[in-house]
Amino acid sequence: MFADYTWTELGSIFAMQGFAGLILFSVFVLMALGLAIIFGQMGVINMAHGEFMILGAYVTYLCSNFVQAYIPSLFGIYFFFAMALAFVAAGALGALVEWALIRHLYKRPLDTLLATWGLSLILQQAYRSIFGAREVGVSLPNWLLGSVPLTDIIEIPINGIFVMVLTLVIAIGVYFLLFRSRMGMQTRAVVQNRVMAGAVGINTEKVDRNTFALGCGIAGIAGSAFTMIGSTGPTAGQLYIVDTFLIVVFGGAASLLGTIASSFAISQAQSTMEFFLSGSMAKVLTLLTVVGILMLRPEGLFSLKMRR
Amino acid sequence: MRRLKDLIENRLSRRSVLTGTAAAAMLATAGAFAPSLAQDVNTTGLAVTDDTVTVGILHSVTGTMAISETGSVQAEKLAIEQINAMGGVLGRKIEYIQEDGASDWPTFAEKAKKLLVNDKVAAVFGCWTSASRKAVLPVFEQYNGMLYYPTFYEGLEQSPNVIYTGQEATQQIIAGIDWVAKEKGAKSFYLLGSDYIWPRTSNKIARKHIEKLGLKVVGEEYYPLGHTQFNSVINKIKLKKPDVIYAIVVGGSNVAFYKQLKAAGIDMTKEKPVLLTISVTEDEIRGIGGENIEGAYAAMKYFQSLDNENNKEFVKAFKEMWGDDIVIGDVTQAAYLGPWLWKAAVEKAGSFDIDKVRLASPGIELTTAPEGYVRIHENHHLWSKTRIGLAKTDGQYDLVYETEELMEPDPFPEGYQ
Amino acid sequence: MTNVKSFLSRQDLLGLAIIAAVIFVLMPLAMDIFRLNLFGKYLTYAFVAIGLVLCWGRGGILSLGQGVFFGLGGYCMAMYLKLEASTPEATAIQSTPGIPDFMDWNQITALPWFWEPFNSLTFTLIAIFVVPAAFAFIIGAAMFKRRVGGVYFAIITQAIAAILTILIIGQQGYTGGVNGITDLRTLKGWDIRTDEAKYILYYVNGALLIGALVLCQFVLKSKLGRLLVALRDKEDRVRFSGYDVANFKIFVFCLAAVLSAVGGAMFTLQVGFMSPSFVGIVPSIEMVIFCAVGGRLSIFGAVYGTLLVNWAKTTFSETFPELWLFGLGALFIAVVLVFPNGLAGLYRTYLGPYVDRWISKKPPSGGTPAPAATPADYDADPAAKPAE
Amino acid sequence: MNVVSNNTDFLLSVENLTVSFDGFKAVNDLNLYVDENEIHVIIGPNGAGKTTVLDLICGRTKATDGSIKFRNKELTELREHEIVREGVGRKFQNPTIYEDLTVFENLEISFPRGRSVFGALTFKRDAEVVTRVREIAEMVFLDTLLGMQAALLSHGQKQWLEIGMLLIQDPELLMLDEPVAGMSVSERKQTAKLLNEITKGRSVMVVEHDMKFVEDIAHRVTVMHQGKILAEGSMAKVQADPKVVEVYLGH
Repeated sequence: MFADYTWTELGSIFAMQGFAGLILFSVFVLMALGLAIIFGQMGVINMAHGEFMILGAYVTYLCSNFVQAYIPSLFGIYFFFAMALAFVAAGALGALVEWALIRHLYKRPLDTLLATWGLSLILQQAYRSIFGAREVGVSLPNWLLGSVPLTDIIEIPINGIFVMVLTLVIAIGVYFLLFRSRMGMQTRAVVQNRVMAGAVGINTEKVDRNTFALGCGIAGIAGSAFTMIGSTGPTAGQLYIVDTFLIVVFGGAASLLGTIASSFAISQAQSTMEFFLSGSMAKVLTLLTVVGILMLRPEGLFSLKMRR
Repeated sequence: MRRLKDLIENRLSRRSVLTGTAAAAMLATAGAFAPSLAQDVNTTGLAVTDDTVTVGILHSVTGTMAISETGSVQAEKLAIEQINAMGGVLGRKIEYIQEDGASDWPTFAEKAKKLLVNDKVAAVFGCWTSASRKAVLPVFEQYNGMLYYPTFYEGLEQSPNVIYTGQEATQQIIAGIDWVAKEKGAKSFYLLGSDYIWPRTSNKIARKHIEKLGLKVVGEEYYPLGHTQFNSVINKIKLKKPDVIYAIVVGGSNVAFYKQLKAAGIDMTKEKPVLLTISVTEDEIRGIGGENIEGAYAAMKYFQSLDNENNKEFVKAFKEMWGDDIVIGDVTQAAYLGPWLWKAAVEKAGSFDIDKVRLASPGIELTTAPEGYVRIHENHHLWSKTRIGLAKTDGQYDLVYETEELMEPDPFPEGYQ
Repeated sequence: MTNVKSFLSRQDLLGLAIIAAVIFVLMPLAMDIFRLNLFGKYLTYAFVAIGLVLCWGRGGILSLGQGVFFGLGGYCMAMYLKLEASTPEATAIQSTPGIPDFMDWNQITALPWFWEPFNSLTFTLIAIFVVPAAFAFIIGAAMFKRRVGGVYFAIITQAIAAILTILIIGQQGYTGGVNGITDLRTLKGWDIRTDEAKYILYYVNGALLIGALVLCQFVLKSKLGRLLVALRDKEDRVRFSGYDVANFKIFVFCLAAVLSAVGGAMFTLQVGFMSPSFVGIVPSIEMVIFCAVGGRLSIFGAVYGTLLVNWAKTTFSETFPELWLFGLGALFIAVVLVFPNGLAGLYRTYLGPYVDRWISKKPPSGGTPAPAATPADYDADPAAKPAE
Repeated sequence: MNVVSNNTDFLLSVENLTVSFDGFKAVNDLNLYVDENEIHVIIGPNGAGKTTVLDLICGRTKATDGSIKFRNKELTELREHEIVREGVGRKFQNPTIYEDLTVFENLEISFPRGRSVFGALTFKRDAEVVTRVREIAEMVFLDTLLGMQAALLSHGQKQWLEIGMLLIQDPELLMLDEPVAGMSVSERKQTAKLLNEITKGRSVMVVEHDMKFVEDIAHRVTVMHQGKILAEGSMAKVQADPKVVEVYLGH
C-alpha cells in the first residue's frame, strides 16, 4: 500500500499519524484519569463517568452562549472559565452523589456499578429534559479552530495541541495533589488502611468525598475539552464508558502511571491499526487485544506484586 | 432485479386497469364533495367513523433516535392539522394515536402491531432508521397496513405496504456525483461512512457510479456508530488527496468528524477537496455547528432555504406551530408529505381500504409539496428532484444546483450492486 | 434426580405452581394474543434473569455481558429460520437466489461456510446450547483460572458485549448488520406468525421456563448451590477445602449462558427477528436489573422482577415517556440502596412467614433446632443477604 | 542448589525456601522440618514472614525458589486444592467461614466428598455425612448449634468452626494461623485441649503470638525474624536464646 507514495510523503504521514496517536492518547488520559482516581483509590465503579463528562460539556455550552450574548469581548478566552466552571459543577455534583449514594456502598463494589448506572440514566434524561434531545453545538473561539501547517502535508490541529497541553497540566496537577499535598497523603493513607487512617485523626469520610469529587471534576474538565472534538448530547457520555473502563483496568487499577501507560499503548495500537485497516476492524482488534491481554494478565500492566 | 420490477409493474398496471383509473378519479371527486357513510368507505373494519379517521404516528420519542425523529413527528402533526383545517379526508377529521418506538426495534414491531391490530388505524406515519423499518415490515405485510416512511435510505426494498416518501440511495447519490464530476471537475473520491447498512450500500452505489464515469475511488472506510476519533482517517485523506470526500457519517460521530476535519486544516471552503455528504441535514448541522461544516455540499431533495411559495408557507406554518428556533431538514419535509400523499390516495380511491389506497397510490401527485412537485412511482417511491446545497455558517444550505428532471426512484438499481 | 421432593420443598412447589398458573392460565385468559405475545417476550428475558441469580446472586459473579449469550442463542435460531425463509423460490428475484436477502445486498454470492450447518434444525437446536456454552467456557476458563473476578470480570464481559456488537454490525454481509436478521416466517414449514402459532410458542416458552426453574432449583438445592454461596463469601476457604474453585465458576457461568441462549432462541421465535440491539451493553445491564429487582437470590423473584420491570417499561414509556428513564434510573438506585433483596426480600419479610406457616402447618423453626432435627433443618435461608 | 533431601522421617520438609515481593525477600532461604504427630509452633515479631511460610506451604503464594516436600511430594508445583487433597489443611488468621450458611452446611461443604462439579451436583446428605458432621461438631464444641447461621456465632466459635471444617477433611498436616486470637481465657483453654486432642495421628503447625498458649501446646518452636530462622528447639531453649530476647525486646 506504500508503493504510490514518495518517501517524504510517507515520512510526513507517519509523523502525522504519530501525532494523531498522541492526541488520542491525551484524550484517553483525560477520559480515564478521573475514573482511575475513583476506581483506583476508592474501588468504586462509576458508570456515570461519561455523564459527568457531558455535564462539563453542557456547562461549556452554557458558558459559550452566555459569553456570546452578554460579554462577547471575552469570547476568545471564555473556554478557560468554562473549564473551571465545568470542574466545579461536576465536582459539586460528584460530592453530592458521594454523599447521597456512594458512601453507603463502599463495601459493595458491584452494587455501586448498578447504582451509578441508574444515576447515569437519570442524568441522561435530565439533560434531555433541560437541553433537549438534540446535540447542541458549542461555539469555539477562532484561535482554537484550524491548524498549524508545518510542511505541505503535516498540519497540526490546534485543538489537538490544546488537549495535549491540558492533559499534561491536569496530569501534573493530579500528581501534585495526590503525591505532594496533604490531601493526597490523606487519600493514600485512607486507601491503604482505612481504619488506621481514621484512628490517626484523618476524616475518612471527607477524604472519600473529596476524592470522588476530584475524579468527577476532572471528568467535567475532560467533557469541556471534548466539545472541541466530539459531540454534546444527552447520550454522548455512554460512548466513552467501555473505552474508559478498559483503559483503567488494562493499566492496573491501583496505578495512575498504569492508566497513562495503558492509554498510550491502546491509543498507539488503535491509531496504527486504523491506518492499515478500516476503522471498525481496528476498533474490534484493539478491544480484542486488550481483552486478550487482560485474560492472560488480569492485574493489568502495572501492579505491585503484593502480599495478601 | 429486472424480473421483480417487471413483476410489480405488471401487477400494478394490470390491477389499475381492472379498477380503472378513471373510475377511481370519479369516486375521489364524488367522495370529496359528498361525505359517504363509514361502511361505504371502509369495508375492512378500520377505525373510521362518519366523522373521524384514526391514523398512527410511530417514532422514537425516547432513546438515542429521539434526536432525529422529533422533526418527523412535528411535521406529521403539522400536516394532519392542516388537512383537518381543510376539512379532513373524505369529510372526516384525522385523529392520531402516537406510539413511542423508544429507539428499540422490537418495540417498533410491537407498537406497529398494536396500531394495526388493536387500534385498526387507516395508515401509519413513522419509522426513521432502516432497522426499525425492517422490524415493522413483516407486521405491515402480515396485517395489511400502510406505512409512510420518511427517511432517505439505502433502497433494496419495495413493499406493497410502504410508501417511501424520502429518497432511495440512487436518487441522492447519482445526481450528486454527476454534479461534482461536472461542476467541480472531480476525479478522485474518498468514501467514508458510519458502519451500517445505509452508508455501506450507498457507498457501493457511489463507487459503481464513480467507476462508471471513469473516475477513481481512492479509499473507502467505515467507523462504528458513535465513534469520535477521526484523526487517522483524516490523515489518510490528506495522504490520498482526493478531490472529493464523500461522507455518510451519522449521529454523534458527525459532530466529531466535522470538527476534527476542520481542526486538521482541511478547509472545505477552498476549491479542493470538496466535501459531499448525503447524511447531514439542517437538523444535524445544529449539533455540528455551522462554522465547522461551512463549505460542505449536501445532495438531497430538500433544504429549508428553498425559494418557492410552497416552501415559504410550509416553513412559516412549521415555525408557528413548533417555535421560531426550529430547523427543518430533508427528512422532516419528507415526513410532512406522508399525510398529504395518503389523503390524496384515499380521495382518489374513494375509500380508506388499504388495498384500494395502495392501488390508488402510484401516480398520485402533489403540487403543493414544499420541495416542489412530487409523484408516487409504481415502485412506491417518489419521483423527486435532487438538489445540491452549500452549507453556510448559519446552519442553512444555499441551493447551488437542482436536477432538471425528476429523478426516477430505482430501489433495485441494475448495475449498481 | 430420582426424588423430586429432595430438592423441591413445599414452598418451592407452591412458587412453581403459582408461576405456572400465571403463565398457563391467568395470562392467556386475561390478555389478547397481542399482549400475550408481549408477555411471552418478557418471559424470554426471565431466562437470563434466573441465570443471573445463579451466577451473580449466589455465585457473586456479575456478568454484564449476558446479552451476548441471549444474542448467540437468538442468532442461532434466526439463522435457521432465515435459511428456511430463503428458499430459491422465495428469493428468485435476487442475483443469487437461495441465500438470505441481506447477503445478496452485500454481494455475497454463496452461503458462508458457518451458515451451512444451520440448514439443519437438529444442528441448530444443538448449537443453541453448545455455542453459548462453549463461548462461556472459553471466557470463564480464561478468567476464572486466572482468578479474575468481581469488578474486573464485569468490565471485561461488558467489553466483550461491545466487541460482539461492533462485529455483528460491521460484518453485515454475514450477520445482517444493524438491521439484524429479519422477516422470519416458518419453522419446518409451520408459519410462526399466525396467532395460533404464537399461542403454541407462548406455551412452549412457558414450559421451558418452568423446566429451567426446576433445573435451577435442583442446582441450588444441591451441594453445588451451597458451594456457590460459600464461594461468594469466602472463596479462599472453598479453595482450601479442596475444591477447584474455577471449575465451579465456569460451570455456573456456562449454565447461565445456556439459559440466556434458550431465552434468546425463544425470543427470536416469538418476535420474529433478532438484531444486535439485544447483544450490547445496555440490554445486558438492563437484564441485570431485572434480576436485581426480583431479588438477586431468588429464581422465582427473578421471574417476577423481569415481568414487573418490563411491564413498567411498556406502561410508563407509553404514557410518560419522559419519566420512564428517571423511573428506571431510580429503580437501579433503590434496588441497591433500599431493598437489595428485591421483590423476593419484600415477600420474605412481609408475606413469607404467613405462607410458610400456612404450608407447613407447624411453627417455623427457630435458631436452635431440637436434637431430633432432620438434616434438612440445617439448611440456611437462601435469601440471607445479597452478594457484595 | 543443595542436595535435594529424600528424608522420609519428616512429614514436611521445607528447604531453601525463598520468596520475594518486588525485591523484598519476605522469606529468605528457609529450612524447616515438621515431624509426624508434632505440634510445631512458629513465633516471631510482626513481619517476620510467619504467615508467608504457611501461605507458601498451602500454595497461596508461589515460591521464588526452594522446595516444599510433603510426604516426599513436591508441593510447590501443585495448585491449592491439590495440596489440600494431599492432606494439608490451612486455617486463616481471621476466622474464614461461610457466614450465610449454617454450621452444619459449613462442615458439610468441607466433607471430603463430591469435590468435582458433577460430584457436588449429585452429592447426597446421607447417614455417613450426618454422622461425621455431628462427630466433628461435638469435638469443636458446636454440636448444639448445627442449625444456626454461622454469622451469628461468637468470634471464638467461628475459630472453632473453622478448625472443625479442617478436621472433617482429616488432614495429615494442619496449619493454624493464630487460632486463639480474640478468644476469651476459657475459650483458649478449651482450644489448647482441642489441639492436643487432634494431634493424635496428625501434625500441626501453629503461628501464634500468645506465649502462654504456645507454652501449653508446643512440642517444638521455631523463631522467625526478617524471613529467616533465628532459633529452633523446645520452648525453654528458645526462650533462653539471647538472639530471641534481643529481637523481642528490641535494642
